[in-house]
Amino acid sequence: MGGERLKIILSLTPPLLIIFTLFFGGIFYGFLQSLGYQPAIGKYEINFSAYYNVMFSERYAKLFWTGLGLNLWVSFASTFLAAVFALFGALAIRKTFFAKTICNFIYSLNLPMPHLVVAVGIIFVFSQSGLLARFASQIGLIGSPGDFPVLVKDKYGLGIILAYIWKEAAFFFIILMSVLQSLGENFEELAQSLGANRWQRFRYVILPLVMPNLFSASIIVFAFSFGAYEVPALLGVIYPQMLPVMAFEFFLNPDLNARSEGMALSIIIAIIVMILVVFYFWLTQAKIRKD
Amino acid sequence: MNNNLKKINIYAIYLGAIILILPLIAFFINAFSFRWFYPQVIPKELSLQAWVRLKLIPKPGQRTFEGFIELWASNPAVIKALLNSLSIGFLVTIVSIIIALPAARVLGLLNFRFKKLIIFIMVSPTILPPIAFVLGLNINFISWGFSGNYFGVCLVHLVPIMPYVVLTMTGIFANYNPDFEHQARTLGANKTRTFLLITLPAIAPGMVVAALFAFLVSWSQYLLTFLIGAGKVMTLPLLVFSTASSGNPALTAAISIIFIFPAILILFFTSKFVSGESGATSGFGKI
Amino acid sequence: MKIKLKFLTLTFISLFFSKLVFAETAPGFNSWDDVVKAADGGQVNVYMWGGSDAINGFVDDFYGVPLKEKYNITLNRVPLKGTVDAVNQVLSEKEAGVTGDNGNIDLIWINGENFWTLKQANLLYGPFAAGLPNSEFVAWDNPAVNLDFGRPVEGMESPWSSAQFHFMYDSARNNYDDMPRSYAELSNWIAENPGRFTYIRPGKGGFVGTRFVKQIFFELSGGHAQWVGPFNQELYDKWAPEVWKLLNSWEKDLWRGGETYPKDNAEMHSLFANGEVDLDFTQSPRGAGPTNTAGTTPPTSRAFAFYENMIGDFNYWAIPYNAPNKAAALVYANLVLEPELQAAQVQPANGFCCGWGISTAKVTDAAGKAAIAEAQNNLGDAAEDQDILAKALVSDIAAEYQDLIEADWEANVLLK
Amino acid sequence: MSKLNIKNLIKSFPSMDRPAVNNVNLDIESGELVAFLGPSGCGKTTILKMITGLFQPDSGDIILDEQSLLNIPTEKRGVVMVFQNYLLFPYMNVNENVGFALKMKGVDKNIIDQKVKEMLELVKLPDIGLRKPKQLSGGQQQRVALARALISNPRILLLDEPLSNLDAHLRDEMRDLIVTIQQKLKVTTIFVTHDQEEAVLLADKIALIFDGELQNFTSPKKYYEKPKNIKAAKFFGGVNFINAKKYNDNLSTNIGTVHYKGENYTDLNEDNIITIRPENIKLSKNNDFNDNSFKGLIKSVIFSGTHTRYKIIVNDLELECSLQSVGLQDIKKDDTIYVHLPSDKIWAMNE
Repeated sequence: MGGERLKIILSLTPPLLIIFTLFFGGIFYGFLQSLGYQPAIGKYEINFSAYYNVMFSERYAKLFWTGLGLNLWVSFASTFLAAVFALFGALAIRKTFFAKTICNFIYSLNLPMPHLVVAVGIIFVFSQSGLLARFASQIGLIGSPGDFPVLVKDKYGLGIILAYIWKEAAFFFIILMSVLQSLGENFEELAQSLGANRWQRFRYVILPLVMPNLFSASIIVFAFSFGAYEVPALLGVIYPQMLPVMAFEFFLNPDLNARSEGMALSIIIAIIVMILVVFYFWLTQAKIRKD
Repeated sequence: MNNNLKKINIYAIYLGAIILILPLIAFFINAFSFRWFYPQVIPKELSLQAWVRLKLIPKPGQRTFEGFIELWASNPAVIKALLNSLSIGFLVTIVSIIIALPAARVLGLLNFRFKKLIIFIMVSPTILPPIAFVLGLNINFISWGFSGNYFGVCLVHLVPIMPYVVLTMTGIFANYNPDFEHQARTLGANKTRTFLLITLPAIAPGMVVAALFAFLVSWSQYLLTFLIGAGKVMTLPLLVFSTASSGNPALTAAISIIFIFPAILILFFTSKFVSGESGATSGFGKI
Repeated sequence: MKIKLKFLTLTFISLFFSKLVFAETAPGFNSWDDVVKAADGGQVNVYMWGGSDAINGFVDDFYGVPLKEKYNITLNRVPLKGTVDAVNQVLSEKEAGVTGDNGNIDLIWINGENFWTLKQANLLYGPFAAGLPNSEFVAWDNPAVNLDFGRPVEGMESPWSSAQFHFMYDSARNNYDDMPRSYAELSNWIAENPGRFTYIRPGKGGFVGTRFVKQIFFELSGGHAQWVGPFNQELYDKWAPEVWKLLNSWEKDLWRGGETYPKDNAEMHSLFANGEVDLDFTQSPRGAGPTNTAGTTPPTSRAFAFYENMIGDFNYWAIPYNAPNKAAALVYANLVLEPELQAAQVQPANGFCCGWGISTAKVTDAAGKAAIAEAQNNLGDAAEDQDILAKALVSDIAAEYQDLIEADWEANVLLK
Repeated sequence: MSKLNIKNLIKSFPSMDRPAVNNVNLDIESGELVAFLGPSGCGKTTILKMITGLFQPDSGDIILDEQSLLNIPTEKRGVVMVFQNYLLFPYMNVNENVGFALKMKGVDKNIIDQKVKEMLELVKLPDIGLRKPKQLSGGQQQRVALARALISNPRILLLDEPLSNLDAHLRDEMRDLIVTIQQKLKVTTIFVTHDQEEAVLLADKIALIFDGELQNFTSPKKYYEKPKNIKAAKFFGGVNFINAKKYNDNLSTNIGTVHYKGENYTDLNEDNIITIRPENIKLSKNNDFNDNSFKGLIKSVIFSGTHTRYKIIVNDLELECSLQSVGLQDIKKDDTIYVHLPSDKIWAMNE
């Protein structure tokens, strides 16, 4: 056993070392700074005033809480909609038809597409003077760009949600396709022979089978969309602002004291994601147990 | 399924596909147009000015073979960024796979205490936002001298990549039979040859998927490169971001095309592994 | 006694200063030849706001090439979202204890608050500006040059160019004669053209927007003169509520009902170009020329200015204390002051949007003079009348106002 | 053509509370075909893997031709194992699979091709060299695996459950092939099985292993006729067990005194057990036997083709008897019958 235990430890050490020193180390150092511990500028005391400032001070409270609301809305909506879009896409495409390969490729196309580019693409297509608005104007639906609905750089984060759906649907799609392919159609045919109609086959056969994969993929997507910077930075408005953007702007403030706030905010984001993911786990596990 | 339903289904798929590639179309039109403003659906002026600006195509009159060579040899920023992005991507992909391989094997094949906890720890960078660790890491990197150089950027890229590589490869090893290696050993293959001839080909399809994920995560990394690279390590995402906020859609589109083209190319060559039966993608079902 | 002490101190300071200027070209270098020699074969990391591809292209083409050919220096231009990013980098390096030549940044395109932050924290290399050979073309006696947002420059930064806030309109959509010429007229214009105007959010990356708001202070308070000099909280407090009141009164007639504002001039250009709004801001003495050339605004775009209170300023290059290539940075800072290159930067066709950094009158050699004369003739029809601009020109004010206006605008207009 | 000695071999795994292999000693002669027989999990495959070097023993030694194998890496031992599920390398065709071992040795390609051809002929699959493993049936895969193992003239051939994955009709064929080849090449062979019938049919000697311990190592015939203990007897299909006591050079049981001729009488304990194989019991309606004959009642008659099985109650004791169906007396359920236990066929053993 000694040999085997040693082998396990030696094998796991390098990646764990990276995760611990760089990832958790970074979080820990950020946490220290968020408590106001900044030896470089002669601050050694430890307190939670940065947290208080970010969440409750007159200057930032409104930004923070509206930002949190936007964050929750954007992450939930984009995760859910991307999953639904991918599920229906995958179910439709998996049946053989002549352009299957091409469609399969197009549906996976956004997987390698960087978020930044997707965000730019969303601007090109959906902004008030974007491609769709121009089509609309061409067929006489709208006059000036202002008549086109505000889909990008809007208060409700619709542009951000669109970008995440665009991008993450491909991620869901690929995972779903591989699950569906490995399942084959036997279960469905069986269910059909037992008298299940289309809806029932979907609800009671396919959905439970793909659920575990859908759940874990959606955790990744949810957590990502909650903490990512690029897309809201390009597609967001200045108020309300998603929390990662707000945190980064704190950090970029030349006043070193504001860094504590930036760190505090990013730690708050991490804690919220953690709580939501644990809650989500608990919810899905409970559901799976019940089923 | 009756025929009408099938038709609707197929049309829905086509519609979805068109919506999905609409941004791509917009990129291409933008990149080759000049002053393409609302309400023009088709640009009035087609132009290569964005490409000239990026120094990828010489100015009119110099578009000879020598002109191209001379321009490209002058090391334009885009090419520099492209080479940086590619080389960082390949390097961290290879390094992450080498690091993750033994760990994934152990996690996939053996059962031991704390295994779930260890997997959870490995996966945590996909769950906790990068901004939470990179802001704190930044100061440390600066004092360690890792900031503003290639090495530091590669190192920090390993963090978001590691979970994907470990997970994907753990998935491969979960379906892997180590007796094949034993068989080769008893047939006279030494450890090295066993790895090269037996293990490697068996895990190769999954490794391609892991490599694809690793490369793409590195390829599209903005925040980490921006902070740790301190602007000195210029990669394509940084260029796209700054161009996107500089308000020239043609230029943004042209850089974006350069940015997405290699990624799509790589997907094209690896797609059969991604959606195939390798089970590598279903590794994500395991977290 | 008191006077004597003051005199002694002054003498001492001037002696100290002159010693630096005359004994050394710049700290660490005895002669310009030393500088050029030390810079040979190296690189220079130029950190600058990268939000205008026209400026980026100009720097690469007009500085990158001669740097390589004449001095064998490789230009590494690092585009920033805001100059503050570079300031932050220097602060982080200071915090991490990076000294000597071990930093990352050689040059920062800088002015105002950012310059003041670094200068106050002793994070700049220098004084070096007076030691540059081309410093002879700089009008150092002009307060607009030797004061930056009311703060003394003291040789810690060297000028590059100048800019002046004014507006753009599309002559295909509107007439020059119908354009507002003051904030009072603008208020009416907004009411008459609902949804057709917005301004850049005062804030990070949106200094043009801050400038737009500062000018309201000048107009409402009856003139710019009282704002010159050190920061005056009382004065600010007196006029700020009026300004927020005016801005809020516009809100319902702004683009998108004032629900959001463009973050920077690039976004503003895009709104303008696509016909979402009718007015745009420019900082270039050449008006709409640079953006028309770049194709980011319609070719029919033209410039106009209010008759008063249009802020103009100089911008500079500064070298951080820990710059890895100080010699190359000096060469670069000197190069941008070459009369021929200065003449290039003002011409709309070359894409750079800003004005002179030198005083053209100080150029005496024939080649320089010819280049300057040619540039003056090539201003193009997209620029506002230079006399109107010159008459409206006012200097920027103390850096403290900038932060205050940005924070208060957020609280009183955006989040209201 | 090698002799294998296993000495005091012990191997434990942390997941098991008893040693997987507990002090096993075995001497296998050159050219022998030996079966390791036992229920699954008894440690037989563990011994094989220690012989190959894939596991290291905790203690003990494995000696091949007077030389310890323990410090020799797997690939240099000359011990080749054929795994239960064949493990043909999926991305190599049959030729490449079979030639693998020679390629590892750096043998010239022409010679490899020649050898591969020979081996495939030996396993009677001459024309499938270019196929991929996926295109082969289970039986074909097994043969290819065998050819691949034999190509490098291994000193010891190890077969892990060689027949268990095959259909019944293929088994006979495969069994014959293994015996033929083994006899032809005279390679010392060990195979692992949980099926006593397979062991009996194939092996020269059987090592019976329970719970990591070697029970007995002897010829198949002896396992049937003279098992060492009741466990071994039961594993080889023994059903008739009668408690006995030593009594005047004979054995006393509760069905009466039994005459015993076994050579192990002196080794027997006071209390011991008699066993006899069902096919050695004789039945008669009239008491035709003069010796070891007991009266009983037929409880059931089961006809199963060539044989018919009877269950007989003798003095509360149930015995089972199997007779050839041809030329049987007419014996029915509930008939009274005389049961004869020939004294040269009964075997007594200690508990």
